[in-house]
Amino acid sequence: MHGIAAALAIFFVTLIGFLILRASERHIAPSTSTAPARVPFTGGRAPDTHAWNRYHVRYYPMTLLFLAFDMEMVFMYPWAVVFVDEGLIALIEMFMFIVILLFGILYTWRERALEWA
Amino acid sequence: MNALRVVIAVLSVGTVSVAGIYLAAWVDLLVGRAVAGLEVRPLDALIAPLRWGAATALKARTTTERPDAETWALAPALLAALAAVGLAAVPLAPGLLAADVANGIVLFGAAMALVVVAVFLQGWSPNSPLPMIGGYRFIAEGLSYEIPLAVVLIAAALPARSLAIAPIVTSQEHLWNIVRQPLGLPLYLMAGLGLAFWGPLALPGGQDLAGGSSLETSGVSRILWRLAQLLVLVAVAAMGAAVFLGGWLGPLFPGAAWMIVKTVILLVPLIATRHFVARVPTERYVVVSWAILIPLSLLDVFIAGIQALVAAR
Amino acid sequence: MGVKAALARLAAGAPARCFAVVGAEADEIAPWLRLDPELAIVDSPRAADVLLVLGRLDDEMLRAAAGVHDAMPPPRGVLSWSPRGERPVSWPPGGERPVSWPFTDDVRVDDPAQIPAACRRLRDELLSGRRASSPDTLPDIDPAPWRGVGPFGQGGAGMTGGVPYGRPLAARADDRDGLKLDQILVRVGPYLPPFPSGLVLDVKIQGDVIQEVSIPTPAAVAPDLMSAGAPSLTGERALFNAALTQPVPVADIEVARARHHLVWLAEALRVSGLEAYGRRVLKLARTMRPEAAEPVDDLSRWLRRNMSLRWGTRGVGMVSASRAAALPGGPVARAAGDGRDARSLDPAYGRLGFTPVVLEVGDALARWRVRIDEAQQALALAQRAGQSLTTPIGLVEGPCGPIGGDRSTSAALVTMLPELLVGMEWGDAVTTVVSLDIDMAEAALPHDAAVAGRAS
Amino acid sequence: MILNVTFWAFSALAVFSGWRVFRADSMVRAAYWLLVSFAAVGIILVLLRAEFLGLILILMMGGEMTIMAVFMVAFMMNPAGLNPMTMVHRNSVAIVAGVVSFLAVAALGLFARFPVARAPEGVDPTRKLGVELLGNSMLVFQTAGVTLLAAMIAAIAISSARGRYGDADQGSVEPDQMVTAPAGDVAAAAAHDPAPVTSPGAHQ
Repeated sequence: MHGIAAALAIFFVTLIGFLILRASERHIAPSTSTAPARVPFTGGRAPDTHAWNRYHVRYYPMTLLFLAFDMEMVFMYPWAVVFVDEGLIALIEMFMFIVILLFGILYTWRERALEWA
Repeated sequence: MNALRVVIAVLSVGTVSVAGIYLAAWVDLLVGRAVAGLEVRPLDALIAPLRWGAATALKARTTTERPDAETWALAPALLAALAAVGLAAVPLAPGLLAADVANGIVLFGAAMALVVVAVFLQGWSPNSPLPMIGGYRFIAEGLSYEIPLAVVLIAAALPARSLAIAPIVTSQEHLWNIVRQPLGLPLYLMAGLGLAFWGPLALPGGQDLAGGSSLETSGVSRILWRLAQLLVLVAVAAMGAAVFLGGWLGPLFPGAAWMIVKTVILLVPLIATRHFVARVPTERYVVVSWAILIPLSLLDVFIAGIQALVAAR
Repeated sequence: MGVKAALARLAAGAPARCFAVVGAEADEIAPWLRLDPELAIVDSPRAADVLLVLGRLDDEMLRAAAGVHDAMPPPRGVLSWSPRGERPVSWPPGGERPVSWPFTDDVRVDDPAQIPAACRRLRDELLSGRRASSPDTLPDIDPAPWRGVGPFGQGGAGMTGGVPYGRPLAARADDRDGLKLDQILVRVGPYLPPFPSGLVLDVKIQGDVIQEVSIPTPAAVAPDLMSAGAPSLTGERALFNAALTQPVPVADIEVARARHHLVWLAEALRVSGLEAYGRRVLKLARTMRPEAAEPVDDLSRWLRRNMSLRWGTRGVGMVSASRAAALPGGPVARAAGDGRDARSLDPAYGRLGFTPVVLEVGDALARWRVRIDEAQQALALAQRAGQSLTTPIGLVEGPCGPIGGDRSTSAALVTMLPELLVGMEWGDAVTTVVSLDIDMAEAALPHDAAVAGRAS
Repeated sequence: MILNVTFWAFSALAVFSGWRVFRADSMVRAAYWLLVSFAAVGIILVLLRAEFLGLILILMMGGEMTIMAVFMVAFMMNPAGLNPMTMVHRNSVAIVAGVVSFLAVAALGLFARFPVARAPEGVDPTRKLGVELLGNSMLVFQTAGVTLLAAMIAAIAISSARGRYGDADQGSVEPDQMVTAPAGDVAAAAAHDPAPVTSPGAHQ
């Protein structure tokens, strides 16, 4: 349990340490904010609209593929632990599982759904 | 007693992080100067990162018209914190492990999966078009490298029969994973470059976006972002040294010395890629990652599996 | 205070970070700034200490430069250099503020060789607080009134209406994959680093794919520069233009061509992420001699072997044969199988056994290859040429295309951009624009100006 | 003691961030508040000695919530809440449903008799999970593979705008079928280029 406690402590100490460092800058260089200084930079001219709009995620088929593969990874972790003990059956079983999923990639690739431009 | 261990863990990871970041910045300067045909001055390069930091710290923080100020502030801190957790999962020597968990590669994987969140927030928060494109690019990149990264680490766990890092290191006593799983390290380093959005995989912050995700960032935040990025690189190199290069194993010298040497051996080429390999196009990287790298990483698992079964007989 | 002073002392050893705004008549200086170890030319004004204003700018460009300046975080400063020590003309009547020169406390440099040192000095003064940060040049007014407007005082009403925080939200537009999502207008330039300085594009994107490109003010530089007198032709431009009317040593012309291509290569490498190697190439461009062409041959070999560069440029930005035929000529057309080269018409080149470098493919990779091969060929020609002179035939093959024809290649390339870039991912679009090597000064220069330059 | 404090702290964080999901104007914030909630639950799982489950929850949700964020930004008007908006609709129904389900879950928590089964020391839950997957649950495991494949193919078939014989909006018709199709369809199919197009930059 102390392992996870250490991981949490390291996470929060680094997080808070960085936030404090960032807050410290007001003592070195106070930030100023005027209207022309706030204009987002694209080469010197002011933008037309906000950038935050309905952003067209062109790679959405790939994200769906990822969701399936993320699940696959979850199964692989416990499988890896018992692999050597279980022997050949574990190898065959995971081989089947992965080959089934590889068909998914093959199909996606053939449908050219990984490209977007 | 436990509290003391936690404090020691925090302090040691902090020390290693600072040293690693400094080393990474130094190596980057040296390689860059050598490639540029400038005189390599190692001592000047030692102080140059500090000079850059001082000059940057003296600049005010700029903001944009309607940024998400909180997530903008959070992004570098989150990236650094995740990288530190990733580094904490790596044992320096037998028993010398900050975050000693039974599922070490899952902890590392979880920390590294959240890196996507930090980089996306850095690009999204300023409400500015070019950083936003950079942030979205990193999601495409992140979803593509995440699976090979996890799968090659799983392959390394097979002969160790454990998801903890220390058994993975000791399982390499007779043969390092770099030899018995030859696909593992190259795939891991490619994924690691993506994780650190460095060099050829510096897609969110590429020059084609004029700096991309950190284009609008100035002052101390800019330094923090750079530090966090270098820390990710250090964590990647350290984990690679433990999992593929036999970690602390080695003759004569103490384990920690071997671990440091091996980490540096991986860190230097990782950093040098920035000066030798051009940035790859996002879309083609995604296609190659899914159509080639992921199948290769699954092949790596089978090679590792067969090898582990043969060795167990 | 002590911390600030200590930081300033430490920072004094760092290179001065500059954002460069390059106008007309600065092409002798601007490319070489990256070679100076005292300077670091940065991509974003948010990372810059000093705004470098080089050459002559017209009203539109000056207004954009003011926008870039205001985006820089304080402490910031301006360093300006202009040929003949003059300053650009006034704001147009529609401008926000009628000032002739927006930078009230800039440091002016007359000798371009002094720029790096002056930059460092300015930066040190700024960071140590000995010099006040340069004030905003544009008025502190929201882009549109929004405070207190709308039911929640955010400037908006409904889900997408109004101008929340001063700007509207984007509108939807059709897309080729049937998803009708928002189309964002990105106003590229004139000073967005990967693009040539002065190139102004209105790019409409959905996601990272470009849907529409338009050029808001074609040849924005020309009118005011013309009113202030025709720009003089400096450096290589003067040399190539001189060859229109008088014999010029072939060796000089060819070395200038090789140098131009290597300078372009340095920038293209930088945009590809290989900044350090780009600097090496830039140094080579400055120091190369026709008698010692081995470094250029080594470079060519290294480039051919670099798979990552090939991967990023192959199949990107295809210029079809018909499009190439519509161009006046130049390396872009030759990379697409169009063999026109003004040098083929010159008997002096005929005697040297000149044949143009032509590739059939037409993608960015072919353009890279044509330029590198031409640089090698130019050095070989320069070595063989000895004292031989060009024949003035009224048409000179400049590094970007023929000079002295009806219109410049760069202008033709700019007008080609809107069709060429549509449908590309952002990174590929940038690769394409870089690979075209558009010389905005040449594009903005009306053909008459080239003639005027010839006459002077 | 510290264990208890940590447990309650992360429980509170999980509830608080769950509440923030519905108070956030920005879709990105809403998605990542949900991620914080999941991460807090993951830590609680780890505290309950389900280390693998807890960590894997965080690992998966990092990617998944990001995907959710980008889809929400893509499809919601005003995705960053620049104009004020609310994630809550039909308040009265929502309040009733919320109160009822809270009471139900609270009652379950208070009155159900939970089995007392302390995890025995020295047992690695990850290993047990692996044995289970390769033993009794093998069929479930393999069925999951087939289900995932079906999900992948269905997702791509429904969502992708491209096909192997050209773009979907142009029919993506297989060349063989174009020949054997009825006369009317042949004319329609012949109107577009059946050859696969590598990139739109190549349509000149």
